[in-house]
Amino acid sequence: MSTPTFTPQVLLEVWRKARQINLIDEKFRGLLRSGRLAAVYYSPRGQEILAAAMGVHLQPTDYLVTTYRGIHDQLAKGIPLKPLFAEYYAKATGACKGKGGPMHITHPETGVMVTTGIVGSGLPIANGLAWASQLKKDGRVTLVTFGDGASNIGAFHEALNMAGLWKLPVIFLCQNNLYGESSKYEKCTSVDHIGERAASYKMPGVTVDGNDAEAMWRASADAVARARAGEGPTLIEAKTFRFMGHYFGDPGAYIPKEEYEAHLAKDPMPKTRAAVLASGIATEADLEKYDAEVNAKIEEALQFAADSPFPDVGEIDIDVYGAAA
Amino acid sequence: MSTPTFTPQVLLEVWRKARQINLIDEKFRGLLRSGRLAAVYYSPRGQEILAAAMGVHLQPTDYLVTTYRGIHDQLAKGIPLKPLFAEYYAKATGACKGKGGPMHITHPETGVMVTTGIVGSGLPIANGLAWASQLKKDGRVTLVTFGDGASNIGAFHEALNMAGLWKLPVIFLCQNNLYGESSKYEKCTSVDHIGERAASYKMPGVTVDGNDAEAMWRASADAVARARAGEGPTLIEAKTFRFMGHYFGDPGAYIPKEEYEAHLAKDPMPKTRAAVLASGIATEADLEKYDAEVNAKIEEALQFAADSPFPDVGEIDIDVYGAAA
Amino acid sequence: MSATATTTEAKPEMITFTEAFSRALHDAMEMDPTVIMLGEDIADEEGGGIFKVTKGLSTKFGGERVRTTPISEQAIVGAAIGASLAGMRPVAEIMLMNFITVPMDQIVNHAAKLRFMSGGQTHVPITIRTRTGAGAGTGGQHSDMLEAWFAHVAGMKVVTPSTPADAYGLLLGCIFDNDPCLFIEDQLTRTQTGPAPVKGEIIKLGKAHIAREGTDVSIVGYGRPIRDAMALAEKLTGEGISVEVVDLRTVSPMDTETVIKSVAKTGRAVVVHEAPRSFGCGAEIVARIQEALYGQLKAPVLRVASRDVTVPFSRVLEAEYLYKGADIEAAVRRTLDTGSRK
Amino acid sequence: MSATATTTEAKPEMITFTEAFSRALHDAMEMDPTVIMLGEDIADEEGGGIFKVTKGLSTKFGGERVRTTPISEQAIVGAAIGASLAGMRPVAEIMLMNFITVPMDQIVNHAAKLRFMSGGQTHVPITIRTRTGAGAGTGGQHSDMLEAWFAHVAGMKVVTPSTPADAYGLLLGCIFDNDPCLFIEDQLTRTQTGPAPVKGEIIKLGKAHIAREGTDVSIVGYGRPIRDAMALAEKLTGEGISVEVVDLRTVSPMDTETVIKSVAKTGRAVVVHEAPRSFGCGAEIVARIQEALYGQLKAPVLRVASRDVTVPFSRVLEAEYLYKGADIEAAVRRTLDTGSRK
Ligand SMILES: Cc1ncc(C[n+]2csc(CCOP(=O)(O)OP(=O)(O)O)c2C)c(N)n1
Ligand SMILES: Cc1ncc(C[n+]2csc(CCOP(=O)(O)OP(=O)(O)O)c2C)c(N)n1
Ligand SMILES: [Mg+2]
Ligand SMILES: [Mg+2]
Repeated sequence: MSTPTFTPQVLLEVWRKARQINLIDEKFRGLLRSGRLAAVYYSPRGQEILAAAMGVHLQPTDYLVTTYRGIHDQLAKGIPLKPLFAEYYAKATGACKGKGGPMHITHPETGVMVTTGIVGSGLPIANGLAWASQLKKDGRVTLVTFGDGASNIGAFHEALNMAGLWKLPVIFLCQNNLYGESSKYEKCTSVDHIGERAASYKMPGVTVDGNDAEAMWRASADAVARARAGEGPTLIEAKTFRFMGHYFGDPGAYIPKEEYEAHLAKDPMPKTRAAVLASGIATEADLEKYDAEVNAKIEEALQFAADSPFPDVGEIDIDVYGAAA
Repeated sequence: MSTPTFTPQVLLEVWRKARQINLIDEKFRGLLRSGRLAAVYYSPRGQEILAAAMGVHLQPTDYLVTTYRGIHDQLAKGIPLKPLFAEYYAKATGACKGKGGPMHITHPETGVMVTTGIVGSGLPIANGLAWASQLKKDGRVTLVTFGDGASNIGAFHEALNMAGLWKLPVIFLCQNNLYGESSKYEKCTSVDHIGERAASYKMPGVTVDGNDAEAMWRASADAVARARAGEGPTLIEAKTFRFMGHYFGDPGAYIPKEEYEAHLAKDPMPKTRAAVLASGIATEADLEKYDAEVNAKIEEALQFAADSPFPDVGEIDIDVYGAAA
Repeated sequence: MSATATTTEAKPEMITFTEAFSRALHDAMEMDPTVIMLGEDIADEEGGGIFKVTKGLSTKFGGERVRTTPISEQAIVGAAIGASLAGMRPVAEIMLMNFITVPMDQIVNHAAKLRFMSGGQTHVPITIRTRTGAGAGTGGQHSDMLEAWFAHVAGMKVVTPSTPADAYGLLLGCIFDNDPCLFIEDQLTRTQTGPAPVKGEIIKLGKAHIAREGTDVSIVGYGRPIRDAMALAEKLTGEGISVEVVDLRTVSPMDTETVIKSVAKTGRAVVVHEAPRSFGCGAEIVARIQEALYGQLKAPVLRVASRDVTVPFSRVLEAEYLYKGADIEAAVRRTLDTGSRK
Repeated sequence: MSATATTTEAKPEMITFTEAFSRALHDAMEMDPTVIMLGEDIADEEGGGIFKVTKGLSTKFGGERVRTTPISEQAIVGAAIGASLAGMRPVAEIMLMNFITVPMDQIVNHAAKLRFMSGGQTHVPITIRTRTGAGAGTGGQHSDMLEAWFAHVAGMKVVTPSTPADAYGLLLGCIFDNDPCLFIEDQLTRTQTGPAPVKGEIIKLGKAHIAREGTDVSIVGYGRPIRDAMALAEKLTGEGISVEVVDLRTVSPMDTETVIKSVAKTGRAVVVHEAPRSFGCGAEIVARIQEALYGQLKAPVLRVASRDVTVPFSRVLEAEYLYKGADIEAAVRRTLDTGSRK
């Protein structure tokens, strides 16, 4: 692999993607707290940078398969805010007309193909998208994201084995946030680094600090280049941390205080913001201006979602089956 | 691990177990060919030595979980011939009263707990047997055997991960006969040696020549000792070859002639027989006498099976549910 | 454990479903050292389970007997099966019913069949606790009622309670039964209360329960809809309509005798469940009734169930998806009308 | 491919089920480059599949379009789903139906639901071919008919043929249908023959087929038992009994209209399938008939099915397990007797 340069411009791009995720996540949590939004919600707080650092390498035509905890991946992939928010609001204007909801966001125009609520199930499906690309030679890359807990389910194993054999253009991105619901990594996963599991599938496997924008960006660049070049899949384990409990409302009492605080000290958001400023590519004022722009777009999209109608009751019978071909 | 000595006496013991399997397998194939036996049959031809070299380390109280291709494992574990043969003959005197058949042989008295026809499914069940032993501290070891193809199914992964975490007294014995039905190892399995997959589960993994009685006996000794000592599971990959096609009647046309012949040259049965004679522990005459003894027992058991009645039609409603506790 | 109501001498103690499940597990572990548990997040280190049903158990009975597992449903059910073959009575938790799609092979090809296939040499006394139900806005992959699949599998028992007391007694019934049981906990009613059960009182499986006697029409079902049926029966008394409510408790094997006896008496039946209508358990109940009582029925046996679609996220649509108490009422009235027209 | 009978001008070409499946796959691949296949041992290097249905396809259409997979049913169905989302029409083979317990999550939580959950933005035009059936002495884990599970899942289509021509037309129907289809091939009749289909003639899904017209009683079912029903109908003609045979072809979604029309005409129905009786598809057919035709039936709707037990190994017991042609005859006669007694 050639080693591309992680320029300040790239750093800024990563920051901007991550910051958009971060502001939306904060907004959503506020809405949920105040009861103005009532939806299942799995905060990606802590995992913004890794998603953004991967996202900047992807084309809109590339495919994404993600999970219930996937809003950061979807945003990094470029999903527009209005249909996304309206789906959280269960509205007819939502990406899925309010029928799928937060756990099942789909937006093919930006390559968001599947969001699953079943742990590990995205991986076999990602193989299929990648297989189609391989057959069509369309040069697309499929990214599938999942948690550390998911690396222990059978579907993970079957998918990686098949991808390794078929040299599919797919990237398996394991976001190791050290917890699966309330269970600690070590209690559930019998390997020090999930990246090592790639060896079982003759596949390159890397373990990176997902909180380090540059490291994550490099690992992603390599994996995307490899897939794009037809050289096959990569397993990336991005080490990170989940700051907001499993679901919105989970107080996370099972996480020892010292552990939590040690991770807080490594929070990638302030760290990356500082790096952007240090690089000289943007000033405090620039970043604040960006925040304001994003916040304005968020408000606009929220307004859109709030103003939109609920789906018509008749929708219940639609999309169960299609018309015969 | 202490290194036990592979004495000529041990070699002979392995040979005798293996030879019993071999003679029964030959007999069964003859009966099937002549139509005197009509049953699904998966010959273990080629895999006798590895089963025997493991079997000599096990106690009757230890547990075995095996597959449709499991007659060698069952015999190595010590299952008596009469109920085994009668089950193949679908008779009321069969181990399972004729209700399970060759793919579902069970004989708890000799520790044959489950024989499954579903690829990979035995591994999670083996964990449970081992978990019970761990809880009861009864010192039993659970052996689960499966094929190379089975190492690609999700249940394999889930089971090894759990066993690694819980340090269960279980031995995962993968009998790599280089084919799964008509599919070549390399086409289905994305790793050079399945033994390497143990690294994904913080578990010792070894790859041995399953046709080499001593190597197989040593690997088994280590694994059994480790399990018995409460030190956890082992993955053993025993490299071998399947000489008789997938099922009885499969001509195996997909195996290239040269490949087949290369393996025939390494057939463990003649090799081990020669080693026994070379060791001086037994003479030609001794071995022939043993064969005659085994053959007599086989004939006796076959007669028993042939003479036994078919199950009563009323059996259909029995063993569906038990009496309430 | 925290939801226990304070009791006075006069009023019976009221407990929630959650408390009932917890007590049953606790008492079973106390009664029998072979009762062990496994599932995701179930130990106290992980907060005692996402629904807190197992809270306190690992602390009291030890982490060896109450084990948090990896997210590996095949390994969970497999381990339960294996341990049961070695004499234990494992209770496995599959967090939500949609995740039971993962260990189907273990359940159907193994747990349900090993007794038969071994000719009775082994058996699989496991309980699989799972939870489900639409109405909580969790969408297509977290709400399914799939009991009909398991009812169709010989060797399995399928059980679901409609009151906290039944929850307690039936869960004990499953744990001490010698066959593999699927015990379904309803997600929506988990905080609803009912009179507390008598400690240690096991409800044996396989018997339906006449939850309320009546003479005009039988409502036959199980689980949550039985609660709607009871409310409806109460309401219709005012109009002089006498409704009998038959709670199957054990969905399968079904207690056909009790069902038929009830419908033979009333001459009319409405069958209800939350699962989608088509190919659901209701069809079997209907088929058995008409086979046994052809010519004696005063009306066709009607079914009330949810719609044959994926459970939608939006509450507007989710409500439309779900069977409703009003549907049961309408069916009962239609049944009674048919009868009087004849 | 080898079983094709020699044809003369006069006689219609007769082909086996196996040949019909093969031809359908071949012609679909020829008709549409997006048709691709995957499954265990299916390519020619592996002998073209354990049942030889895919023989020749990888050689003709290339190993890229016809791929042998590892033994990984979750990965197989998942790959089919993913490829279908990207515009392909994958045909996945699950060697035997009992192995479909492994990829249930992919089928039920994903294939069946993605169209609905995405609000129609995506859909999953996959075909899952599988094979099963008792009677071959393969025992408890290789013989199950599980179609009722899938019929109960909204979004799925379940299809099974009763003649080679239907096998061809319906398999094409599945492949070119825009929803996930489960196509069930019967293990026992695979070498039986019937008139060859017209090349390229697709049978659209969702319509039942009146396989034989009659006036006294309707036999309703699908798959292998339809062949028994046809033989029985022929036999009973001699006694002046006129049997109508309704072959659902698409088990679900069911063509209720055609079924009801038939039974409305004959007034009597016998429902038949190979799967165990309880909670099987037959119950749904019965429930719909009695809902629609209460008061018009001349007899109760009877069901013929296999026993509610694990499929036994011993032939003596396996025969006892299986529904029998004689059972259908007995049910038909009982139904007719009831009618005449009234
Ligand atoms: C098959 C399955 N089992 C269990 C669950 C319940 N569940 C939802 S999220 C989750 C934890 C997943 O942990 P991880 O993979 O680390 O992802 P994270 O939530 O940390 O992003 C569990 C157990 C599920 N959705 N699917
Ligand atoms: C889940 C599942 N998928 C497919 C099959 C069909 N099948 C039976 S044996 C077999 C090959 C197994 O190969 P391997 O694991 O190498 O064992 P071997 O037969 O070589 O001993 C297959 C695919 C099955 N029984 N179960
Ligand atoms: Mg995690
Ligand atoms: Mg093999």
